[in-house]
Amino acid sequence: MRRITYREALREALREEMRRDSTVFLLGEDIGRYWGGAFKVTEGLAEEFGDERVRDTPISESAIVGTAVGAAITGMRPVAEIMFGDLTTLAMDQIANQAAKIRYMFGGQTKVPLVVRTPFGAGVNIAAHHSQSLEAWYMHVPGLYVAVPSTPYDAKGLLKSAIRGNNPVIFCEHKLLYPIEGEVPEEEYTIPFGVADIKREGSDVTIVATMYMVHKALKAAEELEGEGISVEVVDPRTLTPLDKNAIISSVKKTGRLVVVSEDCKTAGVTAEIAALVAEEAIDYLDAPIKRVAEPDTPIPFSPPLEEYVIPNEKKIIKAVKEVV
Amino acid sequence: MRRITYREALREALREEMRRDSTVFLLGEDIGRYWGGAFKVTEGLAEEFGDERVRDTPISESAIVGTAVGAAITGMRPVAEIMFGDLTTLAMDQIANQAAKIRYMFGGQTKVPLVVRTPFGAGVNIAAHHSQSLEAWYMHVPGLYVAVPSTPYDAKGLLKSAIRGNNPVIFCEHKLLYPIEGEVPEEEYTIPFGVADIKREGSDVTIVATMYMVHKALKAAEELEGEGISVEVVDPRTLTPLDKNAIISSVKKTGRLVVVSEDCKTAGVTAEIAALVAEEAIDYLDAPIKRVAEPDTPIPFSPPLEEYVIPNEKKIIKAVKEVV
Amino acid sequence: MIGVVRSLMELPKEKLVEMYRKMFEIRSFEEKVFELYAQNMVPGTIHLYAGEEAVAVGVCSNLRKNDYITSTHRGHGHCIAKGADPKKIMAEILGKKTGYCKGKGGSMHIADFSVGMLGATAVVGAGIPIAVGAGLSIKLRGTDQVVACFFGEGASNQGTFHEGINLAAIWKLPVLFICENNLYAMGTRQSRVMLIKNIADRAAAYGIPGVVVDGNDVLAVYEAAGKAVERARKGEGPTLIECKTYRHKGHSRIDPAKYRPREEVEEWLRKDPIKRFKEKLLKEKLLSEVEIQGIEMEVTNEIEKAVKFAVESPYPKPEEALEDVYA
Amino acid sequence: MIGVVRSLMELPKEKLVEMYRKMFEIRSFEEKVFELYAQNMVPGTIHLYAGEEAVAVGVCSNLRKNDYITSTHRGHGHCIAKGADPKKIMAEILGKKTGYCKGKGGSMHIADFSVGMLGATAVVGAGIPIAVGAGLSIKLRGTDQVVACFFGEGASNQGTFHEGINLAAIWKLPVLFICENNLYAMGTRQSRVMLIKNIADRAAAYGIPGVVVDGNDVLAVYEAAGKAVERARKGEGPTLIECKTYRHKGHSRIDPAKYRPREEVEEWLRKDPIKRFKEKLLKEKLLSEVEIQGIEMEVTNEIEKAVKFAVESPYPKPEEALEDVYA
Ligand SMILES: Cc1ncc(C[n+]2csc(CCOP(=O)(O)OP(=O)(O)O)c2C)c(N)n1
Ligand SMILES: Cc1ncc(C[n+]2csc(CCOP(=O)(O)OP(=O)(O)O)c2C)c(N)n1
Ligand SMILES: [Mg+2]
Ligand SMILES: [Mg+2]
Repeated sequence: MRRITYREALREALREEMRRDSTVFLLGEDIGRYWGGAFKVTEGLAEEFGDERVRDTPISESAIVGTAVGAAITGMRPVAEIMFGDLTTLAMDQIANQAAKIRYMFGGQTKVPLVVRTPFGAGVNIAAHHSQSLEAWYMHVPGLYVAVPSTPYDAKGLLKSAIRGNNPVIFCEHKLLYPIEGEVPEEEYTIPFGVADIKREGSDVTIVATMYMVHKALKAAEELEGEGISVEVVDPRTLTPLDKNAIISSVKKTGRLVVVSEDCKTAGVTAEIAALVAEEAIDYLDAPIKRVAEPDTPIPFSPPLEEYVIPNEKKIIKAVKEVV
Repeated sequence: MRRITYREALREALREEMRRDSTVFLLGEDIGRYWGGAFKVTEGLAEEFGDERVRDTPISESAIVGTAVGAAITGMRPVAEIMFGDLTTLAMDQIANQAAKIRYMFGGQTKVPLVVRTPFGAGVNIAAHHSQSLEAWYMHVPGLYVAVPSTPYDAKGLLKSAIRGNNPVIFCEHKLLYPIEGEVPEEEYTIPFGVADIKREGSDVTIVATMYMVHKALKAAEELEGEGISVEVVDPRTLTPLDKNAIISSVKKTGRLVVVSEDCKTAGVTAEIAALVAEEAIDYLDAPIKRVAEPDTPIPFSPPLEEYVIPNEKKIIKAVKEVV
Repeated sequence: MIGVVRSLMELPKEKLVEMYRKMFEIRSFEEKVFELYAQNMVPGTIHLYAGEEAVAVGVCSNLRKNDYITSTHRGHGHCIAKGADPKKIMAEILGKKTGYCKGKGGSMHIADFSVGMLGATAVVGAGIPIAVGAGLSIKLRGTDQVVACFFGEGASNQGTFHEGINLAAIWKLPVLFICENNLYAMGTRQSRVMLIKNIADRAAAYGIPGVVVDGNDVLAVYEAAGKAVERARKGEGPTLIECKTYRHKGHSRIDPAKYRPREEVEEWLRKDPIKRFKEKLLKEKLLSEVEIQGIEMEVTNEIEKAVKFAVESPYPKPEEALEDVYA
Repeated sequence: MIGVVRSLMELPKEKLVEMYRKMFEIRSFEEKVFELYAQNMVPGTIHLYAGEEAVAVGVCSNLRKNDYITSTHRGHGHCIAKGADPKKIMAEILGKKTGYCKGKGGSMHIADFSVGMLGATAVVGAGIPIAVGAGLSIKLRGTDQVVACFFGEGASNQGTFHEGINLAAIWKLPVLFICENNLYAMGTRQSRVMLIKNIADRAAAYGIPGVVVDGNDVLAVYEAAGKAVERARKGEGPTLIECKTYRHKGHSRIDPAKYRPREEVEEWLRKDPIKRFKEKLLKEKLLSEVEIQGIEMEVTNEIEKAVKFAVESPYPKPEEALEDVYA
């Protein structure tokens, strides 16, 4: 099958949905013809769809999301880009209090079909204000959906579903994934929200991992296979809705759970998944649940420091060995 | 011992610290002589300390916290009030990216001794924008401390420690706690961060609860005692730092854990505490962990709806009975 | 203040009747809410619009049904002026299932999408970018609708005011930014939180027109808004209109408003927009005392019916709390 | 633009030397950073200050050691101008333990509290309220310090600009808001994101003075900032100073800056602030060619030393990542 990058997959999803539906439009800082997006995801789209539908904005994150909300409740399907996930903090009221709650507060009178695309993640030495992974915050906001694609295939299929859906979506991308290649069919497809993907089957231990960590988990699994440990890697693909069944079924099979996520450990993604299993499937566990996540520090700049805090294969392998 | 309200206890802490240390000052919307704070916590303080040290601000949450940050790193000890916890979203960058990270990013060159006081919680029918409990977000931010006092005694002692400490603190209050009375000594005392309080001893099941839920847990415990179930209620008092030992010791004793918090269930406070135990003390558990929290909805306005979503004694009792 | 107010004569009588009716309707509605509140029938809090009726009515009298408005915590007047049904507003305020939001929103979160009322946000200033988004949507869809965005002078110190208006300006969006300057934000007098006297002067920072208008004169508001609507429909962009007005009551239900000097309150009560409009209508013989009494009686009846409807309506079932989170 | 620039003669020679030295130091520093970057020795990204030296130096030449500044992602020049040690700046940029932030901050987060440099934030506009807080601290502590807050024209569209300046205005805080208008925010030309030409005009929205100055003329900046500092020290409140300038390079390390017309770049290169200052100094015979060469050689040596220091310094130990989270 054809191989394209995660970045290209995202761009294809945007392009196809913009061609299909004239209410879809993009807005964000430097996403247009002069720059093409800080990570070049939207490159070429202004040229095809014009500056009206690929709108460069001032540096006004709160107004970007607020504007998307207003457009969404009056018939449009905006896709906003926030240049770095860390900057979603500036739009937190519009995301968590407006976009997420408007439908509910107004008794279902309207829907809010908007997507906020934003890159999270560390690994390129750009320090504490450009490297965070904040998806757990958004899991904690009812009314939002949260997508966390790990492959080009998932990225394209999920972004198309996000745009077509009628709920606000925080669409989490990862800086290190943009150049990664993977198989993506030429034909049209979408991926429903709330359906996990078993990225690797195994029988001794379940690893639930998201985004870039899926790739590290797969590498760890390969190494562990050499040592006779069979690892199943479950990628939820969306954190809200979360495919609880897929996680629990896997745990029932393996009896062991390691949760891997790049965000800070405390009250992060790994906490929710561990809690879920401790609540709903504890009797199937043959060992403590292990969490592999960022220790609770901001992301440091210097390469040896940054490397130290990001979860990696070694830490995953260590955690697996502690439970098998 | 003397009994005063939670509100009075907070006010006493502010007054005593302002008398003790001239670098302590307050800022926020309508906290001064014209209103005394939306919940009247700061009433009378402008009269004693003057408008310079009890500063009314414009409706500019982001600037309120940002200003506190700037003052904190240049020798002052600001205590900012954000009128409702839901509005901390507007200051999220200043809280999570600036206050929390400045010390770290700058290699320890400075400290950031500031307190953001804010009321969370539902129960007074003021709907989705004035009723949330967002403390889990702040647990997820390294560099911040998070206080969650449930009694007048704890409120006073923790607020004094927060003001004297050298780290940024999100000081969570609860609207329904303000009028609650409790014993508070006349003499000076402080309560260290990171030390849980066993609000009730018991042997059959551990309930970890915070803020207003501590009171509901205690009532539930009383009822359960009548049915022969002995409940231990652990109040962490601060979520960061979290007294893990106290929680784990209690679980080791009882073998059963119910976690109760008013915030939304998914990726909330209960998730972290459940995950902690599933990771570090699972072998002591004789039953699944139960979480009692807000279902994942915004807070509705109408009394029967609001009542339905807020955790209560009944739900706590039900959860306890499911595990014993 | 802008120049000469359009002569009453230029307006068709039905328009004048409609404007008077709406203003009186808002006032009567708010008085009932106050009464119900005193009887402990209103959960939560309320922010009454009494005293500011000329603003909502003056603005909305220029709007078509498919035009949009966004609103605030002080939103009952906006709803009524835009044509929402008082029955369903009242029911919402009492938390009833028959309310606009099925009881989920309450006083601070009323919306009626069927008349273009895009809803009230209780986060001060948060409605501004949302209105801008509705304006962008209009532009992208190529209709000639407009949006009126209401907010207080207190809100004009929020970052969203700055970011939102700037966006509307550069994109020439059909938005009217209506600043209801009632001199106070809770207990905070304007002069303590900004050095400038007129919020309209902030328009210059975005390169758009800023207008100050007597917010207790419904015709002055009507005219200023009319010009802005015209400008907006022609694709010439947004206008910031500051309406100087005053709330008759405290900020919210519990507020005795002691921070306001008595003379100031009395002066503004003398400038009551409804009284002023009525006097003008009578003086210019456009409506007779009898006609006015007729309108008032009709409205009073209607509001009574709204109250009855709301009071008699059922509460939502508790488990409905779980509905409407996702579409 | 503000009026006549103070005659060179009025300034003591040491001051002129110091100003020239600092400007040249910044330029040389940035050239080295660029070189090191090309050699793959700089992790992450960099935003060079080359071309804008007159702003930082013109402003900071008015400041005392205990005055404060806040800075941005484009902060190397601010650090040097405020008196930070190039060695420790360079070491930080290379991620070394000997850097100002022990390698935790990097190019976008340098601070030197010992000279009142309160640090750079990489969130555009976020430094503005922080500077305001430092100003409030000064007022409460009763000293006569001042704060200079640097930010770009792009940042002036952030809510923090609006909220922060308004606060400083109403509280009459000793803050200089220095807008470095280099015409672009990444690839976005100013005219595409605001309708007004001068950011300084936004000062009127807060009732404070706004001044436009030639940001490539160090003496013009020096004079405008000097007046604002005087005003601030006297307790008369903040000033917004817009310095029109230009960055010589792209926005960040990877940016070829193709969005800028060639003629525009060339025109601004002709207005190079260092070249202009040097020509003036020579023309007015305040410094000789020889003296200038002397300064330049000294600086070049110093920067070489800084590079050597930085390159030879060790990286922090990995586990140091866990330190400094809490005090
Ligand atoms: C962002 C935000 N800050 C504070 C509050 C609390 N609050 C509710 S109304 C209000 C005053 C608003 O004043 P203004 O904008 O002038 O409107 P008015 O009430 O006078 O109509 C405040 C501070 C809020 N709801 N939202
Ligand atoms: C709040 C925020 N939005 C976006 C970015 C990404 N970004 C970094 S620098 C920059 C441009 C800033 O422009 P300006 O303020 O004019 O400063 P300049 O780079 O021109 O010195 C942008 C958009 C950011 N760091 N912070
Ligand atoms: Mg007001
Ligand atoms: Mg710029």
